[in-house]
Amino acid sequence: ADPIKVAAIYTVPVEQQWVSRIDKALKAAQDRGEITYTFSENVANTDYERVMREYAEQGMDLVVGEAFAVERAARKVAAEYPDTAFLMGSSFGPAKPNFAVFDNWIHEPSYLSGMIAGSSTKSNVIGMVGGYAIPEVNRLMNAFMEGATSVNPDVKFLVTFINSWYDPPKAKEAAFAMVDKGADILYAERFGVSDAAKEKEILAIGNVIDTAGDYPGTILSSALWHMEPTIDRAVTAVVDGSFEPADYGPFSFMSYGGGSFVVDEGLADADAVSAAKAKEQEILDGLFRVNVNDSEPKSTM
Amino acid sequence: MIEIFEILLSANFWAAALRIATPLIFGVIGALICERAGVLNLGIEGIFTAGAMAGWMAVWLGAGLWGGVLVAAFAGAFFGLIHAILTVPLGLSQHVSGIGVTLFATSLSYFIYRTALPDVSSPPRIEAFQPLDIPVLSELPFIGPALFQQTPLTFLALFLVLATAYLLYRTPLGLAIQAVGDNPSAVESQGLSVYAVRMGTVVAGSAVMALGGAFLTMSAFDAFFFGMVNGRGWICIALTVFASWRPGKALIGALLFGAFDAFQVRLQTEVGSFIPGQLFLMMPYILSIAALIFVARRADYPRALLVPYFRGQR
Amino acid sequence: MIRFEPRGPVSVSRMLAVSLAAAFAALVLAAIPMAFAGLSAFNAYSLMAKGAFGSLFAFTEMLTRATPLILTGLAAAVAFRAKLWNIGAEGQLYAGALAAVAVGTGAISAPAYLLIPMVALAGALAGGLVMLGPTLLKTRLGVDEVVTTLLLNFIILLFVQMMLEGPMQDPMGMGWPQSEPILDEAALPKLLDRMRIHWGLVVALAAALGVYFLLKRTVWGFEIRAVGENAAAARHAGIPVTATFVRVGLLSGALAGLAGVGEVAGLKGYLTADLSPGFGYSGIVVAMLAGLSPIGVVFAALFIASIFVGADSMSRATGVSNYLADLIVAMALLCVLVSGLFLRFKVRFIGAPSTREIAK
Amino acid sequence: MTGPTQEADIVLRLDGITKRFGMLTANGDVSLDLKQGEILALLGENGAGKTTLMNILFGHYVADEGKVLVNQSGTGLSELEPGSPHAALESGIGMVHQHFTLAENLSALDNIILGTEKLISLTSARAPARKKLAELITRSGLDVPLDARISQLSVGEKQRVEILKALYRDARVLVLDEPTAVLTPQESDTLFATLKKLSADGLAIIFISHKLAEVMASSHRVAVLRGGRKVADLPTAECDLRKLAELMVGHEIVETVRDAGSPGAPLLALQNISVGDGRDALHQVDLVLHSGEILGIAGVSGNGQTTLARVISGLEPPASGTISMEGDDRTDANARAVIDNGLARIPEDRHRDGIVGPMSVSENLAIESIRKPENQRFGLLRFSAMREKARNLIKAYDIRCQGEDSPARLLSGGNIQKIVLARTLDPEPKVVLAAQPSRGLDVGATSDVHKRLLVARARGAGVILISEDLDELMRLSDRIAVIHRGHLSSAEETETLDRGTLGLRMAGQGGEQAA
Ligand SMILES: Nc1ncnc2c1ncn2[C@@H]1O[C@H](COP(=O)(O)OP(=O)(O)OP(=O)(O)O)[C@@H](O)[C@H]1O
Ligand SMILES: Nc1ncnc2c1ncn2[C@@H]1O[C@H](COP(=O)(O)OP(=O)(O)OP(=O)(O)O)[C@@H](O)[C@H]1O
Ligand SMILES: [Mg+2]
Ligand SMILES: [Mg+2]
Repeated sequence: ADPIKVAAIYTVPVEQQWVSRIDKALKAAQDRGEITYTFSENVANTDYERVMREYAEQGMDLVVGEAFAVERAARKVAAEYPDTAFLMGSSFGPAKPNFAVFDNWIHEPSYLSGMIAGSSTKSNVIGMVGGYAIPEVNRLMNAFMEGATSVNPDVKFLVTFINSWYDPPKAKEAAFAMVDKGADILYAERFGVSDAAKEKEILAIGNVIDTAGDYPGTILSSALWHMEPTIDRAVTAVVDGSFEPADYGPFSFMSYGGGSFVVDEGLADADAVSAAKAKEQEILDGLFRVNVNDSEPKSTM
Repeated sequence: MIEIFEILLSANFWAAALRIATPLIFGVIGALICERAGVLNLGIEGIFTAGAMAGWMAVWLGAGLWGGVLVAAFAGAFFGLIHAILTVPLGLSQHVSGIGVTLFATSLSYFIYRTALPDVSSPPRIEAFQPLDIPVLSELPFIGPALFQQTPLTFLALFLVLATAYLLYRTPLGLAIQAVGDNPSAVESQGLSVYAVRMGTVVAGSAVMALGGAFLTMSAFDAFFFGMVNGRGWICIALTVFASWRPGKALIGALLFGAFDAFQVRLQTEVGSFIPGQLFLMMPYILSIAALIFVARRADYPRALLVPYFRGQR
Repeated sequence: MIRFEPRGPVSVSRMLAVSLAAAFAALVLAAIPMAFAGLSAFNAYSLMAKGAFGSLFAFTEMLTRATPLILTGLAAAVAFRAKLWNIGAEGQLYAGALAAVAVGTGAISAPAYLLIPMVALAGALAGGLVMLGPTLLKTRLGVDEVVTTLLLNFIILLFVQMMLEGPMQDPMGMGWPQSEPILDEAALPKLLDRMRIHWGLVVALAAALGVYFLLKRTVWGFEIRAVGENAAAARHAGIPVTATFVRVGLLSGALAGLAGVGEVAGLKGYLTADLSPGFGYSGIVVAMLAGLSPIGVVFAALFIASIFVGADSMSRATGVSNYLADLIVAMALLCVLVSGLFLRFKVRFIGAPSTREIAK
Repeated sequence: MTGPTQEADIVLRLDGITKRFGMLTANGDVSLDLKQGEILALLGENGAGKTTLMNILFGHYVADEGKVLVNQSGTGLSELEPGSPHAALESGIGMVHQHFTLAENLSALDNIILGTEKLISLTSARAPARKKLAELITRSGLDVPLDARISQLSVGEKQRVEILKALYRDARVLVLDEPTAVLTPQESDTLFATLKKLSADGLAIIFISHKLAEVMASSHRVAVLRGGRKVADLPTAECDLRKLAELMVGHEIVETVRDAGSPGAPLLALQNISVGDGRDALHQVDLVLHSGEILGIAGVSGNGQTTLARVISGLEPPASGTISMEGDDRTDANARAVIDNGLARIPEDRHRDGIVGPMSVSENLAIESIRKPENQRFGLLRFSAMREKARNLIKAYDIRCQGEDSPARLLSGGNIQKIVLARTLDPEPKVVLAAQPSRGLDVGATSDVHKRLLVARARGAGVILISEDLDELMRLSDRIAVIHRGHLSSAEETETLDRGTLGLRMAGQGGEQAA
C-alpha cells in the first residue's frame, strides 16, 4: 500500500525533549515506509489553527500535534475535517469523530527513578529544575518526589522553574545554585541540568529522553518516554480505516512500552536497584498504581 | 535573613553572578560602543543569536574554539554592517533597522541551523570552553573561586571592558567616537569622515555583541537552541542607559544584573513554596527600572544618538 | 562617493515604481535561501501568493494576522509621532488581554451589546495605564522610555504568567496556565462563518481612521504633531507638553491593549502566556514602514501579514523549514526600508576629483 | 589683479564657483582671490550664498562648476580636492562655522586635537599638543581653559576654541562665518584685535558679518554677494556704511529712529525674582515696564538673560519673588496663561523655540492661538480659517515663502523671525518680550524687526528688548538696564547713557546694582 500522509505541528523546535520523542517515532514509521512525514516546528499558538487547516486541506491522513494551549480551536478544526485523523497531545478527553488524544504519562518510571535517587542521595537533598510548572511537568516531578520519599522519608527537594523551555545556560545556573545548597542529585527536566551535574561531578536523573551517552557516569537513572506504541497504533488504525477518537494516553504507560525506566547499575546501589525493579514489576503487573498529581511541586527545604 | 547573607557571602554565588553577567558584559559593551557613536543598535538580540549559532556551528564543523569565537565576531560584524549601512549613510530609522536586523539575523540563523541539521532529535554538542584553573590564584580563599574559575571568555569580557574604556578615553579613535556621537559636524569639520567612524564603530560594536551569543553556546553551554538568547540582548540595551554609556558602570550594571539573577535562583528554592516564582524572575527588571529612576536618569547621553547625519544637508 | 539630496513631493507613479522595485528585490533576495534549501524560486513564489491570497481561507487568515498588527502599528505610530518611543506595545497587548479576560470571563454578566464594549474598554484602559507609567517617568523624572517600556514587556509577561498560574487560572484547565474562556456574550463576533476573521479587524480599521482623523484634524492632533516635531517650540507656544505626552501615552497603550483584546476575545477565546508571537515588536516595524501614517499602517500591516502567511504556507507546502517565513519577512522589510530612501532622496554618484582637471 | 608679483601673494582663489540646490542657484559663477595677510569681509543678505560659498571652499559641499585653488606652501596655486574637508585642512584652510562644530562632551583640548593624529593609535598625544597650544595661546591671546568640557564654556570661549582648532593645524587661511553674531561688543573687539595680529603674522582671513560697522573697522577688503552672485569686490577704504548696505540689498536702507515716546502706566512688574543657580541664575531681579516704552536689557550673553526671558515667558517658575501684570499677580502663570494675559514673546533661539519646522507656515502662525475659537470648534481644527488668516499675515508681514502650506523649516532665518513676529504681534499684545530679535539677521530684516517693535510701542504696548547689540539698544530703548551675573541694574534713561558706561557695566564694573 502507499504510505499514508502524516503531518506534525509542534509549538516548539523538534529538539525539545518532548517533541523529539514524537518526531523520532514518526521518522521511524517513515523509514519503514508506512508514512510520509512532514512537520512544522515552533508554530505560534496564533498560527496553530491555520497550520492545522492547511495540513488538513493538503489532504493529510493523520495530523499529530499538541493541542494544549489551543484546545478549543484544535477540536473545532478537527470537527470540520472529518476525513483527517487528528492525534493530539491534550489534557482532555478524545472527541468525536476524529480527535484522539495522548499525553506523556511517564509518571510510573519517574516514580522508579525517584526511588533510585532517594536511596542514592547522601546529603538527602535533591535539586529539581523545570521549565514551566505545567501539568505535564508537575506530574512527573511529583511522582519522582513521591518515589524518592517512599524509600527515604528524610529526603528534601529544591524546586526551581526557569520559565523557559530552551535556556540551557539558565537551567545550568539554577542547577549550580542547588548544588551550592547541598543537592547531590539533580532531576534534569531541562537541558543544562545534567551539564551542571557533570561539571560538579554529582549525579543526575534523566527525563523523557536517554542522555546517558552524552553524560557518561552522570546519569543515574532515567524515566523515558516512547511514542512508538502510540504512533504505531494510530498509523495502523488510519491505514486500516479503523481510526477512533480514543485516548491514546495509556500507551505511554509502562505496560504498553510507552514508558520505561533505566538505571545505571554501576552508579546505583544494588539494593536500590532491586527495590526499584521489584516495584517496576508490580507496576507492570498492575499491582501498584503511581499517583497522578498535577499540582505545582514546591521546595521542601 | 541569615540565609540571604549566607548567599551573598558565598564565593559560588559571586562566581555565578560573574558567569551570568558575562554575555551581558559583551552585549552592553557592544551596545555602548555603538551608541557612543550615535547609533542605537536594536539588532542586538538577533546579533546575539547569530553569534551563538555561527560560533557554535564553526566549532562543530571543526574550526576550534577560538576559531569559533572569531567566526561569531565576524557574524556579528556582518549584521552590524547591515545596520550600519542602513542607519549611517542611508540614515534610516535606527529603531526599525535594528528590529529588522534582529528579525533577519535570528531567522537567518535558525534557517541555516535547521537546513544544515534537519535531522537532529537532540542538539549536537561541541567541546566547550572549560573553566581555567589558574594555579595559585584560583586557590585564593573567596576571590579564587569567584574570579578565577571562569572560562577564558569571561576574562575576555573583562578585558574588553578595560580595553573599551582605554579606547574611548585615551586614544584618538575614542575621541572621534565620542565626538561623532555628540556632534557629527565636529568630526567632519576636523577632516574625519563621519560615516567611516560611525560605520566602523557599529561594525566593531556588533562584533563584540556577537561574542555574548558565542559565550552562550561555547562556554555557558555546548549546544545551540532556538530561542536560547531569551531576551538577553534587550537587557543590554537597558543596561547601557543604566551605565550612562560608561564602560566601568556597564560592568557594574551587568554584574548587578547577574547577581540579581543568581540571587533570584537561590532565593526561589528558599521561599519559592509560598511566593510565586515569577515574582523572583521579575526582580532584575524591576530593580533595573528602579536603578534608572534613582541612579541613572538624566545621564548625559550622546546627543546625536538616533539622529542621522547627512553631509551637506541642513 | 554617494550623495543623497532631499527630494520634493513624490509622484504616485514613482511611489509605485519604487514599491514594485522593493518587492522585486525582496523576491530576488529570498531566492538565495530558497536555493540553499533546494527550492525553485518560481514555484515557491506562486505557492506564497496562493498561501496569502489563493482562497477565501488564505485571505481571511492573512487579514486575521494583520488585525493585531494594525493596532500595534497604530500604537507605535501615534507614540512615535510625538517622539515618545514606546517599545512596550508587546507588554501593553498582554495587559489589554489580561484585562479583557478579567472582565469577560464571568466577573460581569451583561448582554453582548454591553459586555463587548466593556471588555474592549477594559483592555484599552489596561494598555493605556501600563504606558502611563513610563510616560510619567519620562515627563516628570526624565527616565528614558525606550528602556522602561522595553523592560515592562518582561515584567508584564511574567505578571500574566503569575496570574495564569494563580488567581486567574482556569479551574477546568487541567492545571494548564491558561485563563477561563471568554463568555460568548463577551467574544467579538466572527465576520465570516467557519473563518477566524473577527470584528477586531473592523475595530482596527476604525481605529486607523480615528487616529488619522485625530492627528490631521483635531487640536489634540495638532498638539501631538507639534510636540513631536519640536517640543521646545511647542512648550514655548503654550502647548501643554506633558499633558500631550500623557494623552499620547494613554492612546498608544490603549491601541496596543485593544490588539490584545482582539486576540483574546476575537480569536483565541482565552488567555495564555504565548498569546502574541511578538506583535508588539512587529508593530514598530509596521509603523515605520508606514512612515508613521495611520492609513499607511493598514497597508504595511497587510503587507507584513501577507508575506508571513504566504511564506509560512509555502514553506509548509514545500517541506522547507518554516523559519524561512520569518526570513522572507525580514528580507522584505529590509528591502522596503532601503527603497523608502529613494522616495525621500535623490541619490547621486559623484566621482573622485578627476586628475584630468588637476593636470590642466 | 593678475599681475605676476601679486600672483605670488595669492593664497587662495575661488574660480567660477557655481552651486545649485534644485532650482535655487546659491552661488553663481563666483570668483574671489585672497592674499596673504589680508582680511576680507564677505557680505550679503540672508540667503545670499555666503555660507554656501565658504562650505564649498572647505569641502562640505561640492561645487557644480568651478574650482578652488590654493597655494600649497609656496609652490603656486593648485586645485583643491573638492568635497573633502580633510584636503582643505591639509592645505592650510581652517574654518569657524556659523554654528559651532564642537563636541560638547569633550574637553577643549580634545576638540582641538581631534582628527590631527592617526586614528588608529594606542595613545593620544595630549602632552605635546598642550605645549604647542600654550605657545599658540600666548602668541594669539586666545585664552581658553583647555581642560574644561565644551559644555561648560561660554559662547566666546567656544569661539576661541574654534579658532584655536584652525591655528593648531597651522592654517594659513582662516574662514569665520558670522563670528560676532553671538559675541558681545567687548568680545568682538578682542576677536578683531586677535585677527589683526594674526593677519599681521601672515594669516589670510575671510569673515562673514552682518554688522557693517565692524566690517568697516576691521577688514582690508570687502566682497558682496547678492542672490548668489558677486556684485562688488573692493578695498574697504573705498566704502562707507551706506554704500555697503546698498550693495547688499540693492536699494537704500532707511534707518529706523525712535521718536519721543510717552510712557504710560506700569504694565509688567517683576519683584525680587530669584531662580536657579550657576551660570544662568537670577538674583533678586526687580523690573518695571510701562506702557508705550521700550525697556532695553543689555548684557553679555550667559548672564541670566535666557532665564529672565524664560521666567517672564512662563516657561520657568521663579524660586522666589512675584510677577504682576497690570497689578494682578501672575507669578504662577504658565506659557499658555502668559500668552492669554497679553504678553507676546519672541524667543532668542527662533529655530529651537520659535517654529515647528516640519509644520506649515499657517500652522506655525496659529500655534499660539490653536485653542482659540477662531482656530477650532469642538476640538476640530478650522483649516480654512487658519489658512485665510495665514494669507493675511503673510501679506501684512511680508513673509517670503512658497505659500501658507509650505513647511516653515524651508524659510530663511529672517522670514522665520517674521512668522514669530506676525503671530505674536498681530493680536496686539500689551507687552512684548523680544529676546535677541535681530540676532543673525541681515540689515534689511533687522530694520524690519525694529520697525515692528516701534509700531507696538507706538500703540501703547510695553516692550522688553533683550539684546547684546548696544547700537540696537541705544537706538530703540527708552530706558536701559544692564544684567550681569544674574543681577539686573535699575533702568536708566537712554539719553543719560553712553556705550562706554554700558560696556563697563556689562563687564560688571561701575553702576549700581539693584539690591
Ligand atoms: N543644503 C542645502 N539645501 C538646500 N538649499 C540650501 C542648502 N544650503 C544652502 N541652501 C540655500 O542656498 C542659499 C544660500 O544659503 P547660505 O546659507 O549660503 O546663505 P548665507 O549667505 O550664508 O545667509 P546668512 O547670512 O543668513 O547666513 C539659501 O537660499 C539657502 O537656502
Ligand atoms: N533644506 C532646504 N531645502 C530646500 N530649500 C531650502 C532648504 N533650506 C533653505 N532653503 C531655502 O533657502 C532660503 C534661505 O534659507 P536659509 O536657511 O539658508 O537662510 P539663511 O540665509 O541661512 O538665513 P539666516 O541665517 O538668517 O537666517 C529659504 O527661503 C528656503 O526656501
Ligand atoms: Mg544662515
Ligand atoms: Mg550663512
